[in-house]
Amino acid sequence: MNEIENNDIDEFELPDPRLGKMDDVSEEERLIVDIDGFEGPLDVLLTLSRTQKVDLKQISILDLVKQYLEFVQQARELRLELAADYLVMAAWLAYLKSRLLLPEEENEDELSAEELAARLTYQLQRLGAIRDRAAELMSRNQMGRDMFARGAPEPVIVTRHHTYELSLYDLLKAYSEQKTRGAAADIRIHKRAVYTLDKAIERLSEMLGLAIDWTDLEQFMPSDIDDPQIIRSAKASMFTASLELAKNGKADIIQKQLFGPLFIRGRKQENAEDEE
Amino acid sequence: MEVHEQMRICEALLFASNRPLSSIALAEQLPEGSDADSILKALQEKYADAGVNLVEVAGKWMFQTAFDLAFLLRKEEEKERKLSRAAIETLAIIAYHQPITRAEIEEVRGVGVSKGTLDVLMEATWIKPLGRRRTPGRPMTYGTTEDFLVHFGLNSVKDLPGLAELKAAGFLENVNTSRLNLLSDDKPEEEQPDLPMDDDESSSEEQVIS
Amino acid sequence: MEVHEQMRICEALLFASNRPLSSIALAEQLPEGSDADSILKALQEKYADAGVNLVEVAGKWMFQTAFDLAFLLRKEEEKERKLSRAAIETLAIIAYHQPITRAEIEEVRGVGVSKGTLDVLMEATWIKPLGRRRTPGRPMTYGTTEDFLVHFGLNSVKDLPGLAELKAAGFLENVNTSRLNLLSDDKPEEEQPDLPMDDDESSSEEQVIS
Repeated sequence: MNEIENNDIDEFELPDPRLGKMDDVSEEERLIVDIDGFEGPLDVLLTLSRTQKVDLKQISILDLVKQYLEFVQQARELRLELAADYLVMAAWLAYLKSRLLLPEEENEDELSAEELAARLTYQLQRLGAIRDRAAELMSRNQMGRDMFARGAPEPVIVTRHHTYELSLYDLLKAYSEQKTRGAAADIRIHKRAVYTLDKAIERLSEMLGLAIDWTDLEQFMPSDIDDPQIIRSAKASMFTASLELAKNGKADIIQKQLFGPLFIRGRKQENAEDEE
Repeated sequence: MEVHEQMRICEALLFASNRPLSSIALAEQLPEGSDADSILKALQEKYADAGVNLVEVAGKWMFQTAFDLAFLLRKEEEKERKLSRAAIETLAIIAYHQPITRAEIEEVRGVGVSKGTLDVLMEATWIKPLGRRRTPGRPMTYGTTEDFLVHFGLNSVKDLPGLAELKAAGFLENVNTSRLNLLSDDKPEEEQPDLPMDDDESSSEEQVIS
Repeated sequence: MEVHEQMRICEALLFASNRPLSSIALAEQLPEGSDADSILKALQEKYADAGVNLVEVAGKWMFQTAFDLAFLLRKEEEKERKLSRAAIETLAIIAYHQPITRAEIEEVRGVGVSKGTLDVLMEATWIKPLGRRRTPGRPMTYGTTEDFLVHFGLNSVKDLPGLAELKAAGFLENVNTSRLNLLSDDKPEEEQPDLPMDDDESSSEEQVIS
């Protein structure tokens, strides 16, 4: 009958979810279904036990289970969205109820129905106790409500002086290390063995005056050196010198084939003068 | 230095601060050999009947207005913090159980703790993280702050109302979160397998000192 | 209401207020017919000898730390700090080469010297500007202070061990000291050709005296 009535209620006209009245229980036993106001299934159970004025120490778990299941049933009838944990609790309580009603089976690995009930009772009592303490705490004198601290505290002005810890040893060590590093960084670049361009030009100019015809550049290479590094350097310098002389109009260069020998010949003095 | 002058120094320092000061900190400002505690007692007596009182709170000392004059001042600043029921309950659980993890708070309340709840309490500077539990997952633990003690006029968390009764009833024993719901059939003796909790006592001690 | 109670009220209001209060504002909180001014005078007298005084500022009243105790609220804190490696090295170079310009320090170190490094050494009162070099750009020269000597227990910067002594003491491992160009005593003349330095000797002397 309840069911029919409730279904007739237009959901949108529900002024308040507190409509779920249990008409078959007395006024003080009536649980107001206010799912929003509850803080989870334990809270519902605790509230139920308190509205029923059940002493949790002697709580009749079966009564509590029955009421919780009714509460959940009602909430569903009102089509209130019940969070999953309410339903899990309902399932667990239904299981507990059946365990309590059925003769206990001997099972070493499982908690007995009594132990399960005791565990639930413990949790409810613990929550109830902490809730009482919370109320007590909030009823204490509170700063900013019942007592006030200095409104205009005078701040302590802290002036920080920095002292630096450094020993003479640290100082000398730093200096020495710096010096060591400085010495290591003092790189001496060894004079590289080179046959300078100036030298090459000088040599080439001199020798070109002696050679009248085309002459292989190789012929002008200094013969008094045997350091391969200097030979390489001399080759490069002699080649550059030949280019330099050709550029200045003092020599002609000819190469007949790719990678072939370079032939060089001094220009006639008159030619040079003509050009001027 | 005579006692009167030492009292003046403590008076000035305590008046200038809106936070409690430890007798050790005060002693530092007094001449060597001064008995800061007796000076503070004398000062407390001097102000016992005044509009401001010297109170011992959070293990330290501070001046605050007399309780009976609160009605005058409430008009001045009407900004009482309105905490949700969830926040108040969570605060109480943290205060009595600290250090406690979020999962344990949820276990006691039988419902999830929204992040906002801890945030509100943290913003009010009433709770603070106390470090991570040395258990798998290394969950963060929470505890109350000095501000919490000052706000509620407590000298230490040991002075929380009804603490002894809760302890005697076994309600402050380690909260078991090893099972996710009541359906688990763990034997009770197996309920606390892996929680080498930081010692409750020592953490209370810490708070008093800090 | 007796005077004592009225005094308590004013006391609490003034204590908790975050700004000075006028006698009119205080009178509003007192029973009708109360003489706020005389209450304030009585309160002022009560606190005349205390660590805090009731003072009238711009026609309003407030509690204030007694003038003779104001020093309590000014704390000097000594904070120990560590010098950076760059700072230690710079200090050592200045000590050995003073007077020396920043550019010269950079040359010796082979890396730039930030102004912050010199500032830190200046703040530590270990170095000071010694005046400007009479060269283009007139760069500032730096040298060590008396505090520096006191800190390191030296009579004079000349007491700093020379290179040979550093080597003998094992500071300069694997370094050919003859190649180091640092100390005045073994500094080859031509290495500082273009630095018309203020006379090294005289500045050290000055430092001992100053």
